[in-house]
Amino acid sequence: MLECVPEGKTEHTTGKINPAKTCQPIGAMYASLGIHGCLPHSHGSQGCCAYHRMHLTRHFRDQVLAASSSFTEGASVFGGASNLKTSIKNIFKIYNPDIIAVHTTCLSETIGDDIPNIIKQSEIPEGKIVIHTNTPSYVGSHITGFSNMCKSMVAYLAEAQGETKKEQVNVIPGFVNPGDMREIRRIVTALGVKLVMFPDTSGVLDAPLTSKYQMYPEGGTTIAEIRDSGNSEVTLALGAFASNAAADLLQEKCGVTGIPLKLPIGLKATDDFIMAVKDWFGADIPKEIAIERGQVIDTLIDTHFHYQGKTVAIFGDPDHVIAMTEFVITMGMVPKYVLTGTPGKEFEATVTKMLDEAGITGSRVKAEGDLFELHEWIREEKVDLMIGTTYGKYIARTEDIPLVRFGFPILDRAVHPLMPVVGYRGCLRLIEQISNAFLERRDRDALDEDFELVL
Amino acid sequence: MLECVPEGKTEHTTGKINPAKTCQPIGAMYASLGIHGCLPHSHGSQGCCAYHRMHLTRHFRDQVLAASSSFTEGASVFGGASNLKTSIKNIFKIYNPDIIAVHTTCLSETIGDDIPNIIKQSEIPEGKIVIHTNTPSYVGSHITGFSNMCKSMVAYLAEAQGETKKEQVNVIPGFVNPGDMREIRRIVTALGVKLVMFPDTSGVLDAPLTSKYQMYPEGGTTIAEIRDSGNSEVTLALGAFASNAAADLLQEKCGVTGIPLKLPIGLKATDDFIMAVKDWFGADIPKEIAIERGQVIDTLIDTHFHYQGKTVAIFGDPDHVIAMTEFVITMGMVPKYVLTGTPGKEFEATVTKMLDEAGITGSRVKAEGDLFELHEWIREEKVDLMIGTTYGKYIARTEDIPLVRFGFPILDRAVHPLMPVVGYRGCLRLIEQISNAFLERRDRDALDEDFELVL
Amino acid sequence: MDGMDTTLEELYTQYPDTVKKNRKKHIVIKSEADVACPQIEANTRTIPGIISQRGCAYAGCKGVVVAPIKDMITITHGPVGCGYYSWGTRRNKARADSTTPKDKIYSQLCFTTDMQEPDIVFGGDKKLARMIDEIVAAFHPRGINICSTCPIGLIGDDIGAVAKAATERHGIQVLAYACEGYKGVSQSAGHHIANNTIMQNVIGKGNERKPGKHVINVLGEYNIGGDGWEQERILKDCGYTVNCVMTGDASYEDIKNLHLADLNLVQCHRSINYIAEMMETKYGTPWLKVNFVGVEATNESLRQMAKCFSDPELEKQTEEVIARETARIEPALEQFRKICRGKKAFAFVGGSRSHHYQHLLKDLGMEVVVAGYEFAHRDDYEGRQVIPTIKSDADSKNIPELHLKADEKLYREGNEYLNLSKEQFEALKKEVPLNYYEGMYPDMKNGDIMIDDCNHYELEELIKKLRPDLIFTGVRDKYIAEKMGIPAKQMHSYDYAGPYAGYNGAINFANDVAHTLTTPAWKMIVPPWERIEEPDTGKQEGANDA
Amino acid sequence: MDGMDTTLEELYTQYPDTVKKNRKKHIVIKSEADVACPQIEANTRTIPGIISQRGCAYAGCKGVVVAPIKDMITITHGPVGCGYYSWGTRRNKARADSTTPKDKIYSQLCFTTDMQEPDIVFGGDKKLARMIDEIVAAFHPRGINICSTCPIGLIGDDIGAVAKAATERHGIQVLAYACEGYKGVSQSAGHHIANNTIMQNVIGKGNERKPGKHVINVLGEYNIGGDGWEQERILKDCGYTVNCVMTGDASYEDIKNLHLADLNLVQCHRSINYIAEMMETKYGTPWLKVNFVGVEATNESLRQMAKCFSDPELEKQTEEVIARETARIEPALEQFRKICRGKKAFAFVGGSRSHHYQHLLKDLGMEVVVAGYEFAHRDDYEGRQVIPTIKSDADSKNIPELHLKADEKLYREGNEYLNLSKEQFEALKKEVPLNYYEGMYPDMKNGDIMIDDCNHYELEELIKKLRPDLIFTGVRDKYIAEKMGIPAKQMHSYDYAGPYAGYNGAINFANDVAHTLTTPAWKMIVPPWERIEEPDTGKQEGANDA
Repeated sequence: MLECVPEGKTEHTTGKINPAKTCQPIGAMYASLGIHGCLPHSHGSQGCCAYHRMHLTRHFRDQVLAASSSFTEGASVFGGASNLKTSIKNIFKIYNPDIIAVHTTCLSETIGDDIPNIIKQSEIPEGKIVIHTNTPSYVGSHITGFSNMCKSMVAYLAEAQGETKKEQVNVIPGFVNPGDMREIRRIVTALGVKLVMFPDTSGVLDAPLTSKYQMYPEGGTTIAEIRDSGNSEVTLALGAFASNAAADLLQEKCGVTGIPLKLPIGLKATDDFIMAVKDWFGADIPKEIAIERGQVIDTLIDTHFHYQGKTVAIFGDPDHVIAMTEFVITMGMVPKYVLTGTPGKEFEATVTKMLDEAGITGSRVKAEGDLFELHEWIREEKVDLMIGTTYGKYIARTEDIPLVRFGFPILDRAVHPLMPVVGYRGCLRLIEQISNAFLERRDRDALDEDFELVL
Repeated sequence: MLECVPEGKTEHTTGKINPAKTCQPIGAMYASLGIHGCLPHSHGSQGCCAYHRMHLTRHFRDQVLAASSSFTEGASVFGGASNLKTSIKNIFKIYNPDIIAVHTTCLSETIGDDIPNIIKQSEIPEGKIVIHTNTPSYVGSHITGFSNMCKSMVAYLAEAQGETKKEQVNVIPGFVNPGDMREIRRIVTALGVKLVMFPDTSGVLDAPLTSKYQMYPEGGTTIAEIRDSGNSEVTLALGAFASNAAADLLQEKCGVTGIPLKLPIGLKATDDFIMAVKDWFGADIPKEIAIERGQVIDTLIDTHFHYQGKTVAIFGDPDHVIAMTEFVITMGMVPKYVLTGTPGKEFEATVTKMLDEAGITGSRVKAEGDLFELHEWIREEKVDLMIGTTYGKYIARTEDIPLVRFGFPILDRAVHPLMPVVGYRGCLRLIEQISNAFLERRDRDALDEDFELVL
Repeated sequence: MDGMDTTLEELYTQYPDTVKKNRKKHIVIKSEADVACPQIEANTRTIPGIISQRGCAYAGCKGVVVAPIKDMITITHGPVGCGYYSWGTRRNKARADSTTPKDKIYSQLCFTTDMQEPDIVFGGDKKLARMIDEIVAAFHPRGINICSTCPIGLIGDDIGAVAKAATERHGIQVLAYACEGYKGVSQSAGHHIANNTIMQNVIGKGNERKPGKHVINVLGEYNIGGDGWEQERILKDCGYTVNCVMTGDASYEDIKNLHLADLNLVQCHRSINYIAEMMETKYGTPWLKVNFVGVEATNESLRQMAKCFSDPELEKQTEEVIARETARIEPALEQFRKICRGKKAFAFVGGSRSHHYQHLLKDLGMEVVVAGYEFAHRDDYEGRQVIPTIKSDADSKNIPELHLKADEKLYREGNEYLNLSKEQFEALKKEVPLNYYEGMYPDMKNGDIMIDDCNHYELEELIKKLRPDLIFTGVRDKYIAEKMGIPAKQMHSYDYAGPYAGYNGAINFANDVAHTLTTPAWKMIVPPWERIEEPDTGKQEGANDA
Repeated sequence: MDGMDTTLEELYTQYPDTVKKNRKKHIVIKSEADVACPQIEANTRTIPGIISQRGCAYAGCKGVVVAPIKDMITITHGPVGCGYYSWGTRRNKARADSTTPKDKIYSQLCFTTDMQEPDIVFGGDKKLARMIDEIVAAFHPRGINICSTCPIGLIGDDIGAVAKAATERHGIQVLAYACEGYKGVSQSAGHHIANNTIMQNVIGKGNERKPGKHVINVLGEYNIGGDGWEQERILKDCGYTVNCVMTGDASYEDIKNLHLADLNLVQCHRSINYIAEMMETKYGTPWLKVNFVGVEATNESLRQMAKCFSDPELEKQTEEVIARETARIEPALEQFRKICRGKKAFAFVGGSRSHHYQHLLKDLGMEVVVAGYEFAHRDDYEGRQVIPTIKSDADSKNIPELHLKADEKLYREGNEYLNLSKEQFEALKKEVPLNYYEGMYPDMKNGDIMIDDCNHYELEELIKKLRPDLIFTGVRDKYIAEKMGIPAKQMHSYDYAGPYAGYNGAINFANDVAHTLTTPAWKMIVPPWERIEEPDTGKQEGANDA
């Protein structure tokens, strides 16, 4: 496999070979799906929308509906205003969403369509809403697009009704799976605090199959909830890359205190998340949560010899990779290569700081990297485990390294979007996956005389 | 591996080679651990207790405390009354449990010690309790021992206070993991029905690691709860082999209606379990549960092509195997070999009926079988997957068949006792494990040109 | 028939008038009363805001036609997304062979210039050129393709010039495909662009004819799930030398020699008919529309091919293969038929496959009641005879038509390719539809619906109204259908199985369809508590948040 | 010292008087003031009801000594449990070699007569005999062991007779071990029974001495985690021929030739000293207690061995090995020492290992402050000089002592085995403790505790009072210690790693111990909400059931 990949260090300064990111619009589309009754709309050529829907569908194995402005050459030359106006009109008439969330594409951004103005000129039925965000594909990554759409939700919808705040917490969960969002809701609810989480794709992209078809499934954050986010006391922004921008705007626009946190993946990050809720609201920690935490500690100690001291390559989206790096350090493993495709110096600073604090030297950390480069690093010095997206499977096979699938996208395994990796329960899942990856490998590679019953 | 295993059909009519069961006392010990504040006591030679503690510890990776009568040759000749009396006295003095649950061994059973009488003659501090059950190792299996101890809990403890029953349900969960018991509690609680579950090893064998050591952790069914089980309207006996006997006695002794059910593993069995609660108590099905069910349906449909039509060998404890066989049929797979080590014609009848109803022919079903025989079957005609305990790993490696670990014991992987396989959430875990077993294999075996990104 | 009319009328009522007017033209009910196929509108713009399945020119050019060429590196010039989405997702299998060693296969890699904002502002030509230099230094590919994405056309990057300079600099062919996503109205534009570039730059560059009596090409076969390999197996068994399966598992080397075959077979009419036609013009190579999906269809295609060569030995060997293979698979097929027979399906897939699969389904006793394409032209539905009557519009005009002439050196008459006399050739043309495709319509049954660019609303309504047993579609529609309770199979990816073509493919397909139809979960959708009485779910709302 | 006395007195207060009286005798505090080791009670009954770590005679016989013999099938005669629990759980690694092909290794199988109620009532002899017949027919093993479990003795099955008849019937040795679980007071009885049976029936049956100048046996090494292989590697490097490692990776064939070695090394004193002693009596073979756990200990053992043979070449080679290996591992060890140094441990493991590991821990700068055995005798603590003073009691009496005599043909004097003159031999005995073991006590430090048959209560109290940094123990205690916040390593199974013996073992061990000590989770036990203020958890009770 991958025999074509050249041996040794190559000159690779330009473009990406095997990218570890994709473009903004898909992130905006995913975020939009987390609003109840929303139809995402891609303002550009219909190929973008087709690709994004396909890709999201493959990861979630669930319906992903979105419309497109269906640019042709004419629109590309003369601007897409008419296409968008027609779209808005047709969408409300035919598909009747509560809200349309428009995002742009590299095409419409290059043209320079003035979306707010076009929306203003559009026919929008009474009670219906159109919001938009700018998602030029040539800036940032899909995570930036997610972030931008979250920010636009605040810009268009959040309202502060007076000075006094409600005893409720906003959570911006980041680009995580619907199963993760369900779990975040469970945790905050268990802490007895009222939650406004947006976006929330649970119930949308992990919807049950029942006898009834719903074009807009029951899940998603309602518009009323997003509006109400302006009245919350505090916003927890989970993952700097995906969530800080919206939290900052909410602070600026509505005076809601924003607290930046890591994605609550791993023991420390979950501790921080729960403590943020506790500290702000004086919430008591329910026994259930305390037990779950104690089970994680117990399991980490019971299983440490399955993985401690092993080296890992972690790659994927920045907020995921940062949290996973922290957890892997908590597990006593060595994050040898830490890479994201998304640009951002903060990524390198954050990860490097973690490594320094853990006294780990000799690791490579890179933002805006690609998997070709990761492969070169691994060839130079192998690791014991890879943690990342499905795209790592080619390297994993070529170099015979176990791969724990984590993050977005996972295209070659099922069920994962329903299985949370956040919170203490998520820790258990990750420990199980990582332990088993090593144990499977041990069983596979054992000589007959070393093949053992008890491990 | 296993080159010593003879080719072809061998004469094997006597004894067991690679047994698929163990002896009664360990089951009784496990059940006893599900009573809060209980110290199990093994009335026999100390080796039994040592083995049982070791074996349970390896599966659960958590402390398993139990005492022994520490027979010597003298006791074996003259009877163990004095050993047991001394034990009871010492245990209460030194270890201060609320209750001692005595089970016998092949040694004390062969001697014929009259346990109830010995207990009567023992010094039992005020407010403390000693119960017992007979667990001759030469009858049944560890499942029988579990069943016997559950029955003894009823015999010793359950009380009906008058004719009127409380609106509460007893659940005898069977020989399942603490994580399963937690999940059963969650489900019944979600249905709004008060639950008395005994035994309940959650909080005992999946106890958190906190700063404080507790010899008797917070989990387990309290004596008061078991007493109160006599006042419940109905008992759900999950798994005929492990739970029916206790439910029957509860019906006989206290007039509590007993409903025999399968272990709620798999879609149908979970449906049945939930419907039993709903039908009896008129409980409403909460949305949460309905969503979980719909997610299982959705996942079964989304993933069917990963496993449908594949042949499976299922082995392990009878209640587990029966439920798993049903689920595997629900998944469109073919249970080719279905085997338990525990004796019981009902096993064969139950499984055969399932297969007949599904129109599946050519399968082999056996109670009181062993893994040597299972291996012979597999050699005769291979299967695509094995589902069962860690002991299957030798066959799995020798015949190059993926093994999904399921049931008791799992000695070579961690975390599993915390991860429920019961209920709808358990279905998702099982579907994920089974899908992934096939997908891992597909990735492993694929030619380079067939190694794919999306599956 | 009337019923179907009413159904459609009901469907249209939801539409705004302009949409209704437009969409009505894209939907045709088959009527045996009609002499010819009624005109269907196709290859025209999708109405903005309509949830279509259509992709773009880039997807048709890079994703469909260009990417499968295994020994060329394809660089997507543009922002990261387009290259990323078209990486590893089309199941075009490729393997090493005598002309292409393992280290010259790039199928599992993705190359993109990953344009950033400054590139959009100041132009990306230099970045592209530099990336080519680095790639050549590192990989030493035999050739490079450059596929542009939307912004490239707007910002004026001259990828042709970059390609030309690189070709000179590195001594390997670097080809430029100006397949910006906004071109045309669907993937179709991209097919055409790819066909043009390959025709102009690659085909005819070689001069090594493969040995064999009857040398053929299979055009428009992308080897998804190994379909091409199964076809090669059968064709070789019959006695053919397969010169090139294009572009599935094809190498740049093979394509250079494409003109050295005796006959072009066309599988996917939409995506490759340009090359077939242009080769006929330039080289005189005759082409035959074949269909290897379905047992009877495969048999029929093989028999037509054998006739082309007027070679009794070939005909005999063909009949032997047909007899042997048919006998081999028939017992298994019959088992699957028990499950499949009488089932009704919708089919929305590919560039001929909604038509092709009707044959395979017929083999299984199933019927397609609604069928359509995302990106077809009228001729794919109605037959090529309508081509002269198709009016070009603003969208199609911007895809260049190559007006080729017969090659002075290489042109030969069709009969010469087939080793026939002129008379024999004329006779053959009466028996075998050489250089012709009749479209999907003739194979549909009375009352069936043919629908172009079916959108989400129409799909949802048609499912609700017609309740098919099975839907063949893409991954985007699959889960929608399933949420409606209808089994669905992805027919772009075969749900990751395959091959589905040829004899082995028929068995694989039948097995997979049978599994999908019989998945026990379909019968368990309604929860037991709803089987008894309709629950008042509203009552429960919010009761169980924890 | 006084502190420790007080600690123990506090510990005893919880005990009933009889228990206190008993247990005090099992616990000794090392005092450098004492000239000799104070007498410790050992190998006496565990008090009923006390949560001991002890196993039974069957475990000691079948589990420890017999099961590792790789080319014999061992049938557990009794109900299913005992065979089942001792299946695959001891990590006695075994591999094919020149004398034992793969198809003669039965280590991964479990054979049990699985006695049922009628067998208990009517006797199990026939079932056992039939199972032997079936096994011989199917497996053709070189020999069979029968190990009986508790009920067998009571119901009067004569396994000796069954074995004898089967031996005659099948022409292979079938050996009977009457190791009912209730015999003796711990595993120790089983070791003795196994030693007796093997000594009487197997050793001496062979007559093929392996080639080599210095041929040795390693007795009481069970190759857990591959320890035996590491020892063999080192011994071979030094110039020895390893005749048999017994019973780790040993074959029946090797054991038959056990008497043909020049020197017996004894690793696990408790489980195998009987054979060492009996071989000395019967054959005259000298034995040397060695310890290959720990770098210094290994070096010391190798040097003592070399002295035994008075062979300068051997001594030179030994020093070379020591120098080379020590230099190789020292840098890594030094890294681990930084983590380990100064840490205090408890050690409860095995039949010499609580002693052996003190050496390895010393290499790492660690100290064992509490140590003990489950099943030791006084001599394991105090040294073999106390053996004559040990009173036999009801429990020990029922284990037969074999009173062997010198074998008329095979007996040779010790000096002859070592190729020494009598004078040299006498001189050697002054330098090297041949045929002697000094026990654990001399290696302990002032104030350390030596504790026999430590039980749960004592462990819990000692942990609370002494807060060690690490506990070496079995799987049953491991999780108890960890729940108390103390890292624990299973030293029966090495937490499934290894080898831990020899030089490579020292590195493995140091690495694993360092990992266990530094697992980050230890520092995160207290949840953040408790770090700030002690929460009133009671308030929350029952609040979150869902």
